[in-house]
Amino acid sequence: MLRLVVRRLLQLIPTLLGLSVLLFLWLDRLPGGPASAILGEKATEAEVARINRALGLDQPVYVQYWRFLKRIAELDLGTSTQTGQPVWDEFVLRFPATVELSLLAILIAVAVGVPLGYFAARNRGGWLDVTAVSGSLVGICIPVFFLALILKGIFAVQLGIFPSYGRQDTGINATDVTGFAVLDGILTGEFDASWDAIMHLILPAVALASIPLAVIVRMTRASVLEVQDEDYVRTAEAKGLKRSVVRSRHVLRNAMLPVVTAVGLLTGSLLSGAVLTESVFSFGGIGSFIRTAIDGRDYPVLVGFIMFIAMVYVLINLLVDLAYSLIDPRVRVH
Amino acid sequence: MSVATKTDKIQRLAELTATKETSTGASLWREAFRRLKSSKMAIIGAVIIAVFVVIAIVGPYLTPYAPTAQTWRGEVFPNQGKFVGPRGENWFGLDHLGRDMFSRMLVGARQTLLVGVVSTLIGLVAGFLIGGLSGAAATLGGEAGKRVDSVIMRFIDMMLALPSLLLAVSVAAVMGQSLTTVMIAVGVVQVPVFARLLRGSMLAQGGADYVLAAQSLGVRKRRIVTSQIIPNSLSPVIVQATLSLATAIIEAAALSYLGLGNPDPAIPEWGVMLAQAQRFFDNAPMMAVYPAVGIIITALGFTLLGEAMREALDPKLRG
Amino acid sequence: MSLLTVDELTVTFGGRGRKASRAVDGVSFEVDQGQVVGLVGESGCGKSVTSLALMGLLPAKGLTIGGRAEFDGTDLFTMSPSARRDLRGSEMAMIFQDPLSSLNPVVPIGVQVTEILERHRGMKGEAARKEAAHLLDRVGIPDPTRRLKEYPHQLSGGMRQRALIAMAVACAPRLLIADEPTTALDVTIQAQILELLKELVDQEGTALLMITHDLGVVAGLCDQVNVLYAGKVVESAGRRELFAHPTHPYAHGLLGSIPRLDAPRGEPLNPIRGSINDRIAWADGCAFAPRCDRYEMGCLSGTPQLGEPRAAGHQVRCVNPVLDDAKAEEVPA
Amino acid sequence: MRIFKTRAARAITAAVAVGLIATGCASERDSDNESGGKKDTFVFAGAGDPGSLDPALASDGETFRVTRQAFEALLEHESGGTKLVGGLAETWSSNDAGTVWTFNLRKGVKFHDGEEFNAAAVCANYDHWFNWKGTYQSSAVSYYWQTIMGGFAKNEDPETPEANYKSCTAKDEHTAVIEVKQPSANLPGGFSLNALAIHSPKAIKEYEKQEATAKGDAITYPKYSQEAGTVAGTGPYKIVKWNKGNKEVTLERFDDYWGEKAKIKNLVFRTIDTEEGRRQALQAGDIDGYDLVAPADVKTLENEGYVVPTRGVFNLFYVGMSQTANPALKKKEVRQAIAQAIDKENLVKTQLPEGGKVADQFMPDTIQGYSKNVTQYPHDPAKSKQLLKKAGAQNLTIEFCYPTEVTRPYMPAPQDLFELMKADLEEAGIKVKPKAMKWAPDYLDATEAGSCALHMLGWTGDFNDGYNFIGTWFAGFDKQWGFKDKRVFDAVNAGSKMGKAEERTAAYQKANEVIMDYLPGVPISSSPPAIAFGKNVNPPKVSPLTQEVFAEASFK
Repeated sequence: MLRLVVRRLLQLIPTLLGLSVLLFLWLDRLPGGPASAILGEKATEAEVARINRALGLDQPVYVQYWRFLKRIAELDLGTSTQTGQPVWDEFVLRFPATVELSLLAILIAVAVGVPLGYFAARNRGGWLDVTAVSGSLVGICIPVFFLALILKGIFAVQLGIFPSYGRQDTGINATDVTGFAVLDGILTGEFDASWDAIMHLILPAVALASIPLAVIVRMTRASVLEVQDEDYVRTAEAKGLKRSVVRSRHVLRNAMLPVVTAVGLLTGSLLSGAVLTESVFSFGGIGSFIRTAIDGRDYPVLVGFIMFIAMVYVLINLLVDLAYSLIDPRVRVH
Repeated sequence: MSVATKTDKIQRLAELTATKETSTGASLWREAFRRLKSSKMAIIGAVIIAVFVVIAIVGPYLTPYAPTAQTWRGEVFPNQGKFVGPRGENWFGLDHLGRDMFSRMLVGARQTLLVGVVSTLIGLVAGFLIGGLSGAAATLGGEAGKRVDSVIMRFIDMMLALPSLLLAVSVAAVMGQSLTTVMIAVGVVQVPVFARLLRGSMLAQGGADYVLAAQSLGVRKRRIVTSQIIPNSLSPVIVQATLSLATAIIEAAALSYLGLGNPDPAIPEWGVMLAQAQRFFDNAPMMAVYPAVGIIITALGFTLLGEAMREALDPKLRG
Repeated sequence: MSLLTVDELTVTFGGRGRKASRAVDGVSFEVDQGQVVGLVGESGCGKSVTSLALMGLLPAKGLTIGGRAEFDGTDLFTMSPSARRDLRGSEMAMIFQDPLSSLNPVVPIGVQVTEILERHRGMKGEAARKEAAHLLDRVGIPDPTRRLKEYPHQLSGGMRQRALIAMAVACAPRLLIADEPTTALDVTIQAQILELLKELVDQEGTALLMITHDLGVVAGLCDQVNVLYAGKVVESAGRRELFAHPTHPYAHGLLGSIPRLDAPRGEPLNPIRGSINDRIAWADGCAFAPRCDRYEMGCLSGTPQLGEPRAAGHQVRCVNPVLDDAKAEEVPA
Repeated sequence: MRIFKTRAARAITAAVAVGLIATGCASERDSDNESGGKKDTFVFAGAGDPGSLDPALASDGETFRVTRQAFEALLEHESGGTKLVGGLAETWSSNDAGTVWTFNLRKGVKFHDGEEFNAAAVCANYDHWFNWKGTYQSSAVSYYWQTIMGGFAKNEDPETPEANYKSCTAKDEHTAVIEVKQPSANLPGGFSLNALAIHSPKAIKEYEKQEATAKGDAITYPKYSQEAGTVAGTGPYKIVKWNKGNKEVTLERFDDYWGEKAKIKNLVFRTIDTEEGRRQALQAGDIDGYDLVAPADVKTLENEGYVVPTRGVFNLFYVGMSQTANPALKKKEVRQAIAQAIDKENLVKTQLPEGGKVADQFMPDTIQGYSKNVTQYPHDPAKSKQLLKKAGAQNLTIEFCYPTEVTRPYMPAPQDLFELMKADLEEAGIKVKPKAMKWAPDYLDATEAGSCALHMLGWTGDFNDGYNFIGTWFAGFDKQWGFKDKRVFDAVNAGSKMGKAEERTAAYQKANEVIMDYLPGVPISSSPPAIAFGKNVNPPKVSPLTQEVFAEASFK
């Protein structure tokens, strides 16, 4: 177990190194190089030279790269050209929001997707199966931002059930402890705040969940179908076990293995989706921040974010592997 | 016993045995194709795609009006929320600049298909090369090969880690904003998917007996890879390509929404049209609905066919 | 009256789209208390399907079962599903062919044993665990308490089969169905497993229905033997009688095809021609005809009936049975 | 808790249980944002986050919208108008030269941090700015100080303009005298800028302890400007919280305010990036008002019963031409051809908010200095074709830059405007090469650098002085236009050095005629930007300068 963790963490290093090289080259490739990426085209020779000196661009490439690395290692991702604040701080400030959102999205996807896929498989060809499958297919095909807009139009504007934007109502002056709005509410006993935060999360989360949900439904269905006629399920039946036991212990538990891995891989797409959903609901997470960074060509932020995401992604998949090794004993040994 | 009886009893037996069908060993592909034809998903998908492709090809010649001409611009008042819906001369109504929506949809189909196909091709080719390389290295390259393979895979994982949109932005940043950028960006996103897929199935094939056999017979490694492993590893890649067409179209739409799409908004492309129409959703919802539906249905077509193919090729999902 | 009476059992698959195929075609036999009955035949002859049909483990889709199967006087096929569940594992249990795939890879052995105790013997927690350990011990698994915590992939093939047996006998069933229990194991283990089954049967007086293609197993174990071919019983007799006088050309061939130590050197083996695939429909005549050396025109006039050409209680389904043992040896190759 | 309760009531049944708990726990905290059921929090949505809480460091509307509620300058504009009136100074006067400005300060004014407002405080501020060092001298940080007062005590960058500010002296407790070296058209108007609003001297001392740093890539604003607490002005509201994560700044009524107290207790500014997002938030009742309303939505909202006042016209939208980017533009015929190819009427009719006007010079008609007799260039494609022929530029291909992902008060939906003009130009036989760019920094940089042959930009006046318009473009050589024409430059600068407003007005009129005769670019339109409020809101007087004072707002 521990060895696994260590091994994966070690694997993280080459990945990030490679990434850093790419990013370094990319920054270098930017039209006119970093200097004008910072100053814009109006930069005079003098200014460019000054910036170049400031950035140490007059030194040999490997020196530059080394500095670049050192900075990243010190979590110094530079300063946002838009907010004028250190990129790292900006992330730390906004990350909780996105985490909450993504978690809820995955939660929805799993909580709805697994049972749906399961029952679809059980009465294969039945109406539930057909609806679930075709539903999930359509789900993949709707552009996330469009879905988000539709949801918002209906549930926020027309019906007014959910708030149409943001993370918290202004009425709520919730105390900020961890930055996780829902959690804070619980910690401070301001349950109305938690509740309010949840209400704000639901629509974006649903929109964000659409694709993972679709994937999970189909995965679960497929793997349940596969597991159903495994010998050990027959054995369980032969023991005359109650249906519930057969399903939960013998079918589902095995069927979940591939799904767990899928969840890990979905996180990447989830963060992409967050950029769209968050900006539709102007939800104060990393996603909408990146959107503005994209609009404003805020390169330090973009570069920092890419490194950041890479880390998060690898870590999440590490967690998934651990989870996997918990539910599948075969992995544990070798 | 007499010869006569002997012969005719063999005769009799022959015809009796003949009556029962003998199991023919149809090739994976013929099998798959047979199953495809019988799958509703596949048929619906294929039909949708066919229609879409036809529109994309002949559409531009059927447009009743020039898609970029602001023929009726005097009749649309975005600043007062006054738009023109479907009517005799304009079946889908007018867009916010007084252009014929129907014509734009027709021409848009081609643009959309173009983006989808080209970007998928980019992803496919690049992914194929990378995946093929590391797959070959891993299966037949011995220790060194394995090392090469693992390096390449680290790189691929890394690419997987990046949200597609950011890749797009990065590309756009370096290359400037253009349709090509969109295609490349969307294509790049597909690369790791294809690479992993091909490598995966190549590894699977690499272990297969016939490869070992070929090796033991001393067939040259390159030949084994090119003439045996790759051909046999193709099917999942082809499936993925079909599915990717769908994602590519959707991704392109997303890029347009983020304003990274085709810089010349006059040229109709469903993603751009949808992104533009958002603003008028209250006053003229149809302006957004047409391209949205177009995108969704097309993507659905490719997804259906792709999934059907996958099921046809993967016995596990069948039954 | 006997514990299990199978009467004209037919099992037909297919239906939707595909043309129906009849896997079991009017099989009848009986199993008495404490008796060991063998179902013998090549793979594809319908023996496994028969056993699964009796256990009610065949996939419901496109399945039609005909005939009757009375367990202790009650018809299994008309019984309510829940009643059947109660029966399964407690009254009648089954042992499967491939121990690895038949055990749930992600659930510890212990749980897989205790769950049946909880279900049928209402045992809980510690008690159940104790009993489970006892069972494992009984089927000869060393250090059972440790094994309880282990997972299938950590056990050897023999161990796994023993574990499966332990689960089967957990509730002292009155009928035990063993479907090729030894085929997946290597010879030394096979012997041990058979030994184990034997002593279980002797001690508990459990009836055992032995499904196998291995005549050695039959010889070692069974009291009564039914030879199946293409879904029908072609010969049924006591063990000694069958081995002494195989009367149906098929059974005869089977026995003839076993290498014999006592046979003179250099004498060729005489295997049965072709495979179970080249056969004709029972309706047209004897399904074995195409492979049969003794086949003649008469074989093709409708389904041959079971008769007792040689001795009472020795049933044979053949128009031209092997009656003189001398001939058995010199079948033209 | 209002919003919460109503929602809980409507929310899906499954949620209700939790809802009840929530309301239970909410009750004791209800008091602080609701009094007897009457709303006391006003939520207003802007399009972007403010950059800093210190207006002196800012130059963008989103920031000023917030700081204007908390900080006051010596002079102000009359509410809803463009006329200068007393702010923190009750009256003011200058010598004839316009170099010595004397302000008689208001008495009994308190800063949010309890400090007394007086002449010393005023000078503390001006000297603080004048003595800025390091990064504070970057034009990105001190844009407005540099436009109004020039450079600093010690300029560190040769690019920084010469300081025009001389001194500030506290003649007595309530009289401050500010001296400048040269008379300037930016005075007295400049004194009204929120960027030059007066901060508490105590706060200023705090500010001075902190350094703005530029780490090569970007400017890091000093900490005090990024969180509530230190900054303190005299305005009717005081800033109490900036929740960046939630994109909201919270202000609270300042009870010791010298003037009429704010009607609503809490004022919250939130950011909703997209037009439709803001509109939907208003329709959903999540906010009480928002700015930068899409023209298309004005009618819709009005029909739905929302209050959508339009501001007075005080901006200008133009198509700029860079003669460096495309030499063909050096020929007047070509410039004129372009001018006459564009169908301004159509743009105004279909794209700009109602009340928009076609512009015929680089100044809206609401500004002193607007001239009635400038050369007109009516829409006439045929004429354009001739002109092009005459210039020998029949098959002219020209690059046209336009910004994406942005709307400006003078320029709603830039992309649509671009597409329409593109069609116009092509009708006149001019091939257009479109170039889309992100508004900031790409587009702004490109246009300022003059690398876009054609581009669209505009300007909203800071105060009512013609120079604030034409001066920003044509005071001298500017890369954006890339032309040198002494006649134009002289005409424009003529007014700027005159002390007396009416003299200037005449000079500006002349200047406008000269400019339009030379035709450096095409003024397109002036449009009244709309601002939307909830159905139950009595909105503040809307200001042509987009300087609304939310203290005036109240709920019906």
